[in-house]
Amino acid sequence: MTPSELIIAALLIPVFAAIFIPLASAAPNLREGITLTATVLLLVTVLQLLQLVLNGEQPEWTGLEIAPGLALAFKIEPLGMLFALVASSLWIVNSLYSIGYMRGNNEPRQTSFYICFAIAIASTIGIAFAKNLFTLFLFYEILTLSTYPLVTHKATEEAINGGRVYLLLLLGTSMVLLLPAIIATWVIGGTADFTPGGILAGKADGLTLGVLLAVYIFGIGKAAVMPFHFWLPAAMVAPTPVSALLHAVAVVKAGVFSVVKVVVYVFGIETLSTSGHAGWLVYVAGATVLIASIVALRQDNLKKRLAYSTVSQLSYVVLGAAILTPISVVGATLHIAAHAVSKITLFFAAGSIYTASHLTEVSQLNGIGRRMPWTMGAFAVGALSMIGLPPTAGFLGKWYMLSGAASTGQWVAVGVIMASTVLNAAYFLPVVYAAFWRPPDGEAAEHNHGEAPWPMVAALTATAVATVVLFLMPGVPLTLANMMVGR
Amino acid sequence: MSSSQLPALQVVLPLLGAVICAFLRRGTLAWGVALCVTWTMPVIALSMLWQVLATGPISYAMGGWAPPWGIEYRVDMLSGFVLFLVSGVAAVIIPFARKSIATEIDSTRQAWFYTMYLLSLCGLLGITITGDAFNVFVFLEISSLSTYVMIALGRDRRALLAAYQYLIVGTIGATFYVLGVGILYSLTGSLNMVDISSRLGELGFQPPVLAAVAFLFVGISLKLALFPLHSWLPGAYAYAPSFATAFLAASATKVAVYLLVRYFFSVFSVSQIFEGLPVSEILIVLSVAGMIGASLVAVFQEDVKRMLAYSSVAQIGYMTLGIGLANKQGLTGGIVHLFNHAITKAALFLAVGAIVYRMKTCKIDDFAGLGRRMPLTMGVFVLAGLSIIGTPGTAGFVSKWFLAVGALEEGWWWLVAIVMVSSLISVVYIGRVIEIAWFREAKPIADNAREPPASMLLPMLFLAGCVVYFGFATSMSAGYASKAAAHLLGAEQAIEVPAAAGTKQ
Amino acid sequence: MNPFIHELIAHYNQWITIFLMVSGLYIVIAKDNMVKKLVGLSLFQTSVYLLYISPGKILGGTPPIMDPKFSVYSNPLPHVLILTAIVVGVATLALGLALVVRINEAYGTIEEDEIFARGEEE
Amino acid sequence: MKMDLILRITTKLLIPFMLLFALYVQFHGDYGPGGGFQAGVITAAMVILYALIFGLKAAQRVVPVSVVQFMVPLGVLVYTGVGVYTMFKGGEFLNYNLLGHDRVHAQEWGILLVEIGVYITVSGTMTAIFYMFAGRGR
Repeated sequence: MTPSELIIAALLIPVFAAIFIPLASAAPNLREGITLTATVLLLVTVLQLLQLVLNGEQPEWTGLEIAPGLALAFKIEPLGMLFALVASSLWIVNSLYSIGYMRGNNEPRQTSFYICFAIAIASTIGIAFAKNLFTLFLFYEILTLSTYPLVTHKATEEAINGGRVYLLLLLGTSMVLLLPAIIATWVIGGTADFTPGGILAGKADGLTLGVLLAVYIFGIGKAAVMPFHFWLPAAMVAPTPVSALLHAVAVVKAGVFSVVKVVVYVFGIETLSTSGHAGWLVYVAGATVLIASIVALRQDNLKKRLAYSTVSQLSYVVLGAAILTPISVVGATLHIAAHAVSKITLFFAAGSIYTASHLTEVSQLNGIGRRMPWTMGAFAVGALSMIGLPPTAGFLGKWYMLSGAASTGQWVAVGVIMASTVLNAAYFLPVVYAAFWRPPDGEAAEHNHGEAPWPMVAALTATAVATVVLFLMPGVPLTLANMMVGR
Repeated sequence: MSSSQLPALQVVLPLLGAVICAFLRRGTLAWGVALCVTWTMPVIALSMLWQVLATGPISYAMGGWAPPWGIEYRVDMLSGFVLFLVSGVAAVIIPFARKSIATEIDSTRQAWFYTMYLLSLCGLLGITITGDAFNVFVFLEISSLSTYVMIALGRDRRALLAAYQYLIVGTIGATFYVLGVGILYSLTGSLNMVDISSRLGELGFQPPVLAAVAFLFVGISLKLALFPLHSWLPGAYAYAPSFATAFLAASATKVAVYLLVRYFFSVFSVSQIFEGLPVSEILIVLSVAGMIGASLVAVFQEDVKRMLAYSSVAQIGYMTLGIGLANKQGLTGGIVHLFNHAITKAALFLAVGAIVYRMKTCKIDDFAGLGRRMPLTMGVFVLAGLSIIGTPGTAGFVSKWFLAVGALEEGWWWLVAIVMVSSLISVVYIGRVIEIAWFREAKPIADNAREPPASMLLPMLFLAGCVVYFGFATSMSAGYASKAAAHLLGAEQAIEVPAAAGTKQ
Repeated sequence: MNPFIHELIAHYNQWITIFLMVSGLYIVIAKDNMVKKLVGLSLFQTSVYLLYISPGKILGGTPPIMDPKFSVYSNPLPHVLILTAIVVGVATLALGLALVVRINEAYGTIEEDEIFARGEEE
Repeated sequence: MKMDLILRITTKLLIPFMLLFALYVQFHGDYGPGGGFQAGVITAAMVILYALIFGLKAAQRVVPVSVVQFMVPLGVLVYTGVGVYTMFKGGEFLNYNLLGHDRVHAQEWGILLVEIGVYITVSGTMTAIFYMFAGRGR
């Protein structure tokens, strides 16, 4: 297949899956078979594209034109490639896990669940491969809309309210802030195509750049920079595979990916660092990192604690971009991949605990590690990665960010990263400790459950292994990240 | 008859069809006539549009009396576009009418309804095609009178009240329009729009022109339901038969918007309207008030038709905003929104019509559980709703894009923010329906709800397809609209360059 | 004579027009009775007929039938236009009255305020 | 009812003249003031007068509702028919010049035909409006 056909294939495989899944709604095995086939096909396609990108090519495909110079167009650059790679490989694992979870909990409306999931993946690929701001925005909105039914999947009052917050906040920020920012970029820069070095480089004065940057950062609500973070905890009412998808693969990563992409290709690192009006971003991101970590400390609900941890980890990526040195941007990029695999492990573990024992609170987990050693082992690996300790992937991103900040003397950023590491340890390690070394409570001890269904355990083990492997062999992500900043 | 007769046929055929329907007693037969006539309309409109693109404006002298003395039918870029829009939407939705009308109107009155529908179509196409200012009034009244009857045919007794109120307001509007035309006539001695325009150019600015502009502006604004003058619209849309609502929402206000554009840009000139007078400011303020105010009111409606009616008032604000911006991008946005909103609202009202067909109600609370009982119908509703919101990938986004670019070109970033806030409010009211339709338990009233028959489903699906298609393939909608906008603005600037220099600042 | 007063008297036809127009509109807005509203509406329309017709008469002109004996003719076009407008007005009035009759049957009253007061209870 | 005697006799005397006057106005419309609209209204007034004096039922025996309902579109059909005929002859809609051999006669024919259409519609509509209002329960 030619490169452009590969791009189309990568977009259409999940779409076709979404079309065929309802046809097979009467036969669950066939339905899940379609999902899994699609995941494998997608990964193969993405890997072929990866081959091309690593060879230095940038495959392109241009579709219909909306306005003169504004088209539905795709172009794969290294950052997008990395994001697509992460998303497509984790989709396989997540699908496997979903099958176990949905069957294990006898969830209703499984067909529409898989349909929306496939559409969400298609739009994630669309975001990753977008050539211009319009295409990015299009798939960004489709992602919001296709995940809304997933958040409200349980159709309880709480789920509907959570969905409402989710939809209004994400659509609201994107419409009121992001879209005007895109239009302003188009009017000022004359193009919406991502340009190495920045669309706005040399076209606007410092203050305009600073204001526009703010509109972008807060407009990309998916990046969950405070104060627009509270959709994330609200969305925790969703089934766990959805939380895993939202918090590790698709939605939040689409947010930070867009932030990095905007900083690198719309403003340009060089332009922003000399503009003199971008320094505030370090403080906003740093504040988000610290506040979210402190809030996470106080959460007893395991998924809520993970959600706030995500808010804080996402702002690492924003912080990495805000430090505005090539090496810190590399760190931010690596952290996208690292956080994806480790956070998905953590959510998988949470879901697996829920499926096996129906426990949701941290305080109930005493001694559970003995009954679910695989699950809690994976959880421990994920937690280490969140804290940023070797030998896990989380260490890499932090290391690059730290060196970027230190090399330019941004001691605030250095301090934030240090402090948050301590906080991360403070809210993750007690969970691990309690699970393995505390004796089970009287009530929980009577529950004689073992591990969750095997697809779930297999999935979370795989991601835990990946977390370690990524630390040992960061070749591909590192190459891609370096290619992006041109090192 | 050769192809040169097309402009007359565009108006005469619906009139003839209406006469035939009036002789008929059976609703189905009348529907057949209406179907034949309506399906010829877009063919005629399209072939004229083609001719306009190839050889320039078409002029047709009624009765053989040469313009400017006789009545001239004139098809140019803009009127060709609107003709195609109105006739095209009518052609798409007419198959829906048979079953819907059969359940909503007594069998003795169905043929009467189709008579009125065809008369209304005749009037609307007539307003668009004629180049004679007084002839516009006649067609305006033909379409309005038949519309009042269509609304009054609704089942609910409040339909009568709505029709009466529309009659009062509509007549005042039409009379204001005639007043304006009368003043123009006594100033220039001509009723032909092209002729008036050139004579006004020679006259220069005189105080009576101001009066004419004011009367025409208010009169047409009443017809297009510009924000504070919109009071007739919600009742009329809510209680008219579903098919009539879909037809009116897609055509009547759009034709009025066309008329406003025609007067501001063709009869008067940009310099007279937008530089000499504060029309631009008034239009923008009213549009913005409508976009925000009517959207907020829509949020609190209990009846879906009424909610969509208020949403229409808000959406009309987008169109008038485009006119008020009066630069190329903005005007393109206004004109393309004319097109996009017509197909979007038609799809929405058809979906609601299908639900009324099955459920006999359109209260929001009764929508509970319909998402699973009527997935295709509600799917159309969601898709068209997204276009109202202006999500990328739907037609509504395209028009919003052009409007925002137009506003930014003037440096009015706050206007962009208001446009976006207004679409955010539409998320609330569209989302409310969707949430209830999917996540609430169905009521007993919905026990028999299932997908409507194919004759109702296909038009809806086709329109929904259009909503997505025109969200991506914009060369036809936006491309054409921008040509028309350039034509409207360009033609004026050629005339008024010296005058503009004096009035500016 | 004072030129201002002269102006006032010279345009007496327009004063009549304006008077009729304003009183018609006033009735439409101020009255609750639906038939009275229609009367006001007709009055309002009539004022426009006057606006068209009065400038059509040219002093000393004759009916516009070609004859070698005359050279000044009144303008026939306003009459044609207003004939059309009158027809339209009659049609509107008829339709409006028909609606009022049906409203009376449906609600038992033709007072708008009474109907709206009842509408709130529904 | 006895009081009606004078009215009845007068009405009976008046009606033929009203019809005659309507026809005069109709056909004189080509040369002087008058035409289909006025004639139609006079004819309708005749029917209405008859109905007022002799009762609605009697009037509807003479001019049945179905006839009235038929007349309304018939007149419009005559009008559009003339227009369409001229289009078939190759001219514009309602170009009377094509209706006869020389232009003067052609114009006269055109006006006459259209006026007849107007007469039918207007008399029909006016009567229909009266029937509609008069037929309603009190």
